[in-house]
Amino acid sequence: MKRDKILLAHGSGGELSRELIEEIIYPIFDNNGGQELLDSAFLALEGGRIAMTTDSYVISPLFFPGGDIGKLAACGTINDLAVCGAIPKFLSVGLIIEEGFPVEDFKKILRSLSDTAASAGVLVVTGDTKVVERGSADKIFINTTGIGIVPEEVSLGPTEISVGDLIIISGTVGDHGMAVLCQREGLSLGGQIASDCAPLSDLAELLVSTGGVSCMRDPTRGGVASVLYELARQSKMTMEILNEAVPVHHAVAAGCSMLGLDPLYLANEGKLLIFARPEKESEIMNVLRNHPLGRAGRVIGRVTSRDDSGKVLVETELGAKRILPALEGEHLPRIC
Amino acid sequence: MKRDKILLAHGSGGELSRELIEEIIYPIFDNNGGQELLDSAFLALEGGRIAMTTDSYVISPLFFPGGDIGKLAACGTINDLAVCGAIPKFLSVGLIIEEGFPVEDFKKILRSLSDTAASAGVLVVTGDTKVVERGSADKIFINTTGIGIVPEEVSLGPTEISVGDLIIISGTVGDHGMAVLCQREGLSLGGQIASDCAPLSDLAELLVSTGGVSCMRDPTRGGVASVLYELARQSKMTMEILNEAVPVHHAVAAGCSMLGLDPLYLANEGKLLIFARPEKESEIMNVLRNHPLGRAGRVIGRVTSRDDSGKVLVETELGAKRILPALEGEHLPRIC
Amino acid sequence: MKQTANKRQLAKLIQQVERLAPADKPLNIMEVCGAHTMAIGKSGLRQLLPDNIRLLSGPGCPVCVTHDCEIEVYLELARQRNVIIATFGDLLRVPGKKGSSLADARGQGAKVSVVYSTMDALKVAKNNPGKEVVFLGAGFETTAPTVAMSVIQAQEEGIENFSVYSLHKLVPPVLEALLLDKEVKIDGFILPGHVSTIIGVEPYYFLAREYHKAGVITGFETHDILQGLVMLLEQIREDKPCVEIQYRRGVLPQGAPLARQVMARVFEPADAWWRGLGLIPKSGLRIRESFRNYDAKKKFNIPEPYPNEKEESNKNCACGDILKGIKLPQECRLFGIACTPLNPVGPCMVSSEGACAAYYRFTEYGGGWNEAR
Amino acid sequence: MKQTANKRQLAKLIQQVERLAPADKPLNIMEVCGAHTMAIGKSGLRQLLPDNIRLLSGPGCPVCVTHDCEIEVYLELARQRNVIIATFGDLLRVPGKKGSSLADARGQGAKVSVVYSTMDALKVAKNNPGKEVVFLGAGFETTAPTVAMSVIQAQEEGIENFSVYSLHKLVPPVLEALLLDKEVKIDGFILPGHVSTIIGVEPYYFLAREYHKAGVITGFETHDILQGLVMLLEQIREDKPCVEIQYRRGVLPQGAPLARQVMARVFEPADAWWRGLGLIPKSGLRIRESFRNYDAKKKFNIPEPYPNEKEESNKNCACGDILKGIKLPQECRLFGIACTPLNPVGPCMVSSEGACAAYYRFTEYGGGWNEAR
Amino acid sequence: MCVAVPLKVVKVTGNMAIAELEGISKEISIALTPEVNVGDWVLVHAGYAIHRIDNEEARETIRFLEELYEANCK
Amino acid sequence: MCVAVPLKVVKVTGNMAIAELEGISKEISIALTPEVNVGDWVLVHAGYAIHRIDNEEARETIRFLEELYEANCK
Ligand code: SF4
Ligand code: SF4
Ligand SMILES: [Mg+2]
Ligand SMILES: [Mg+2]
Ligand SMILES: [Mg+2]
Ligand SMILES: [Mg+2]
Ligand SMILES: [Mg+2]
Ligand SMILES: [Mg+2]
Ligand SMILES: [Mg+2]
Ligand SMILES: [Mg+2]
Ligand SMILES: [Mg+2]
Ligand SMILES: [Mg+2]
Repeated sequence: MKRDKILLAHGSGGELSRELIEEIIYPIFDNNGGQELLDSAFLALEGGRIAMTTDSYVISPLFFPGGDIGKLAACGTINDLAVCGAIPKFLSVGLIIEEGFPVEDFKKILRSLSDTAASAGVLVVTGDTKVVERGSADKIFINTTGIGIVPEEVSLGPTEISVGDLIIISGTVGDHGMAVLCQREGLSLGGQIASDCAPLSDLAELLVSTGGVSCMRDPTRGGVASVLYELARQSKMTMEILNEAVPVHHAVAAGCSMLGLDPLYLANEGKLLIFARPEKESEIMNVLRNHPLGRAGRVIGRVTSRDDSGKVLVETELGAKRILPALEGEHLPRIC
Repeated sequence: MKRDKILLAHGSGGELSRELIEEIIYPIFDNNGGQELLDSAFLALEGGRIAMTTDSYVISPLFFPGGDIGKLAACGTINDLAVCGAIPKFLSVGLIIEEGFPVEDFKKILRSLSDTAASAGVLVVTGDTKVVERGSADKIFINTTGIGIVPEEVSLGPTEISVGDLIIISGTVGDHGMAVLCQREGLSLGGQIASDCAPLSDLAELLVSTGGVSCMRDPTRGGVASVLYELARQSKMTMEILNEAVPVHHAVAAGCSMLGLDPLYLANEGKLLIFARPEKESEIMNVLRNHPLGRAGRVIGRVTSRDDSGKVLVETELGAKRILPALEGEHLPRIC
Repeated sequence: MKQTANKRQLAKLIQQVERLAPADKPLNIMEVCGAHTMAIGKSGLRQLLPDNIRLLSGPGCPVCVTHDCEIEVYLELARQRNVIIATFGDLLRVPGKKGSSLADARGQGAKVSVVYSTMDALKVAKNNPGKEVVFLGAGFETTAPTVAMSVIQAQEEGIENFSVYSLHKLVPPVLEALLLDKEVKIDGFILPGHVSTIIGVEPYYFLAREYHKAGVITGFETHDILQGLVMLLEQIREDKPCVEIQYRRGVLPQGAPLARQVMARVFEPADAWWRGLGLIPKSGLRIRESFRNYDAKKKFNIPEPYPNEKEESNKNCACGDILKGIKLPQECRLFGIACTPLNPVGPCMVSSEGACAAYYRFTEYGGGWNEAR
Repeated sequence: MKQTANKRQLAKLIQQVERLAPADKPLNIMEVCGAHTMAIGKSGLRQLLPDNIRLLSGPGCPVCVTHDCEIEVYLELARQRNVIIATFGDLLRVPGKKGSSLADARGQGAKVSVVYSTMDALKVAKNNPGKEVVFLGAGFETTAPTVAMSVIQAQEEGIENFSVYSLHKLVPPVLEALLLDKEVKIDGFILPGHVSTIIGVEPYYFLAREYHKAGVITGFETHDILQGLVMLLEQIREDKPCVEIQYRRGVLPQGAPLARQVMARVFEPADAWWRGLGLIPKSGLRIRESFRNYDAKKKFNIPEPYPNEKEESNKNCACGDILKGIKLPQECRLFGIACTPLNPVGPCMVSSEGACAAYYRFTEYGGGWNEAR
Repeated sequence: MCVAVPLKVVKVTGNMAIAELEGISKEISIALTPEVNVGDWVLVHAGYAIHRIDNEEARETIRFLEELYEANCK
Repeated sequence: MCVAVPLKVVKVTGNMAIAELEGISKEISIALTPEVNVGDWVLVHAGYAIHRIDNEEARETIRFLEELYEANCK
């Protein structure tokens, strides 16, 4: 790694994040065999496979239309388990709180975490609370670690992706990212959009049970583009998406044009990006259309060929195909 | 809870921490049945009981004689599993890094975390990295969540404590707290003491296998005094310790007198506080004496009677017995 | 008010372009504006054009052309304990002479506030009375009036801890600088829509009159660009170069006189250094003496014109020739070796849609990915 | 140099105390110093003494006697954006009139730097040139010279953003104030070791001369306290009250003249308000006019003597009478109701070893735990 | 180089205005375009309206596209 | 009320000194006790030496304790 200081960009989910993980973190934790880039750990415990995953939530603002950091902390980890085919069961919660944080907000956040977990049938089973000096943290950080059970027959992941697989998104993209950005950049949403923040385990289980899913992801930080980019590299496939097919709420599109951003790079917190066997298309689309979290689901592309370096192409409104570039650094509003 | 703001003291392991946990956190996560005050979760998964525990590490300074935050993050969670009788197996690591944190330090910390886990036979299986703006976190925070297997026959905990149980400490108290404080307060240790930071799973397993342990704790934040206070309340027992019996390194004692502190309230990161059946005393003391982490182990007191409110008494050099008070707020150096 | 075309309309426009493309010789068309470069990149238009129509990406990303010596100056400012740098996000990752950027400086402790508007920068100043807030005024004629407004507002409201480090650049002078080269191979310009919103048509007249180059002020939708191209190709075919406005909903022939007045009240033209292009006379804006209290260069005593530092930072960067259509990126000695998108040297690599960056990413000369068709 | 006694020696000393204790009447012995109170509490000594020897805990914890109105003043200071409060950790949790402490203020955004020495407070000032660092000068004669030294050093080094909010108190005047009450039931004083290190024996002569009270300057080891008690009981038995020094390794009869000079250069005696005791003439220290630039009260224009605010904050607090041996904690109307260790009203509850706190924690009148024997 | 978005002005207060697109609204300055009224479309760059869009001119592009479409359908 | 600890001075540099106890050392000010030399024991309060301990006086307490012990053993 070239830089000797950690930058914001190292945690932004983009190019430098990958560098940090591949060049620093992975060589140190080299006990994972082939699964180094998977977000969740498959654990062979007696009596079955369980999955374990961890994430810290450091979002600002803490409260946003459609959710708060507590809901997010439950959804994010539950969804990470769900996308690897696990049935989420237990969560731990680690809280780091800046002194002076209002108790009322704290309660609100924990309640929403707890309610969200409960709604997904997940138990919060252990926790930890640290308080740090004012100025030593930004209001509140939450780590959730989840464990889930992986049914015997389930096997999802980038290596399962085949040429011909359809790429399906379970709904409109960028709602969460735009809801948060609007709050941060002083745009007013007028009730048009809210974060899509939701636990996806139920929908994911139904989808997996069709037997037609080869891989799933929840396209959070870095958005659909970053997940596609990462999966293309991991699966060594060329993927193509059709720009017009990607469902974008008109207000999200408007916000993006106001801030100079691209919805494909905005975070989602309640969407599944699904790689599906083409012969199961109608079954999978049926599951989506009949589930409250999948109604706006659409096929947005497909896996077209093998390619050692892996790449993602976008077919534009002109019918041209262009590369979908990786996000480098932070995804900031631009004036030019 | 009386205050409407979270204070430092809410995370200090003392009276206000208890208030926060009992009055705010527990009522929200009310799915734990009787184990609300246990630090680790026992999970009935198919095929056996596994334990899960989580802790965030926010220590300053990050590097101190005898260890660093990485070693601490491994030891702390491993030890929390070990004291509940579990064999630690897997760790997740959640990192929150302040931008600008030196990569070299980051590597050092992760290596030490990894090496420590490996030395205890524990695999780090999943992780997450977030970077926050400068000033939004204090250098680096680490969450580790651990899961372990609990052997069928093992049952440890405050409710297992009986009248007559011996109270045993596995070595000198306050080494970690003093090593860190000296660094913070500009005292120079002259190589006299180092943090005792160590994974205790091996020692704990040996102790548990004697069949004579009713409860164990690793007396970290708040020290031996706080753990005793908490266990007395949870077990509804009166406990007595003999002040002179508590092993204290002479340099720790000196540091305490220089800073106006009491070693019983200083943190340990490599000590077990053991409640043991008196008939197993010699077997347990044998295990301690033959283990590198237990050589200075001593019986420091015993459980004397049932008492609904629970209390801890200290027998002083005068032969008087006084109450061991709970820590209120932070344990700060005093001038008066 | 946003206007999008349907596929048939677009296909029709492409047909028109194909029809107008000369069969005999290749044409070099420069899109001056970075926003055009972005729009062209996103639409995939470049691949659909006839082979003998080459779109060159111009020096039209105002942050990419910020000279690396000036970057070192503001990085130095950023390191001062009492200073908060306020900046548009665009400038955050642009590296200076020594390879580090504002993002790096922030990582090392500098206070950097990313704003979306100068109004936010003024708020930062009001909220930090003990600090000096320096706004990095980067941008062309579109942005300069908004920065000028903030200086006027700071003066009116008596905000004394606010100043502007002017990095502003002007479009017509850089076009002229490119054209001065005898070897230049540009046939026409897709002229910047929003710069022209402010300056109107008159400043471009020299293109046709003095250099016999075609020019069309163009909007940013794909159909705008295609229509602009059609208009350019017609000018070229008929050999009647002039300045036309395709983007009539966004540009008046007279531009925006009030915005120009505001800009002229605060700024005056000055020679300016461009990354990869060197010193170009009267191609920048400096703050007038009457607003000297708001001029960071004066407030912090930054010597002008930085003797010894103003020589071209890397003589090997071929950006100048690339922008003139004389060279291709892979003909630069640094391309892909000392100069890559993560560690760019010249503006053509700094801009993620710059010619060098695009070649690096999308051609066999770069990272190994072939541009897709 | 630290001296500890063995069990036999301690047992022997206790026997001597028992032998000297009068059979007929109870004796009230006040340990003035909070450090004595702490040492007695930790040793469990109180329970081993004969029933008719009662140890009263005096007003000897300098932070506990800080008047709640003054706490409100420095909390107000702490809330000012430009102010950093530097303080000994002891003061952090002491609540003001409205129940909130510096720790609370810090939680609400105040900048509070906990220091172990005034030298550290000066460092904070040097490291924060843009801020005003106000050191809370709490403490008796032991601490005041160290604070005076920091003021002198600040002047010598030209540190202008440092000032002291003097809350300093003097021991002899408060003893006299207690003794002025006709009903007072104190027979002798275990006098403070380290205050006496500075002031020596002379300032205590009035105890014996004017009030016929015994007094022994005592060290802080358990055997010191026992020996001091023995000496006191001998004075009382022989009815020859005087001021003796038990703690000869720590106290010279003449005290520390240089430290007194330093203190007198910076401070002068002034009337002072004591929590639970009210206004006591000449019982505090204020910064002299010649150091007015370092006096936070002048720098921040804090009106003195705070008219309307200086009345006793809670008339129902019985601390005064408790300290005089006239009342027991449980006789206070607020005890255990409006006044508890987590939300203390008077100094006897603020101090964790104060009489009210001890009764609350360790007797049936408080939290329900019986004191163990 | 200069991103500017067409927004519709829904409120004017002195030099400031609220402008929106698809229900998303934003406070902008109209100090550079004081002629702007509620109902107008403006081009907004870096928080400032820099141009009041003339409806006639805007319709021009639409007309052009429509013509293209018809040409195509023929 | 005022915690002070006996420390042994191991180094003197102008107004400052290093003092230690059981190998733990600390920088202190001796501005209030300029008479202090290396080897002396001092009482340290809030970072300042406030008293140089006279060895004779210190031995006094030890003697007293020893006498107590002997009295007890008899
Ligand atoms: S590759 Fe880099 S150095 Fe070469 S011309 Fe392009 S930007 Fe300049
Ligand atoms: S109980 Fe509280 S109010 Fe009553 S005397 Fe004691 S300190 Fe004062
Ligand atoms: Mg995860
Ligand atoms: Mg996640
Ligand atoms: Mg995920
Ligand atoms: Mg914990
Ligand atoms: Mg903050
Ligand atoms: Mg734990
Ligand atoms: Mg722990
Ligand atoms: Mg523990
Ligand atoms: Mg993660
Ligand atoms: Mg910091």
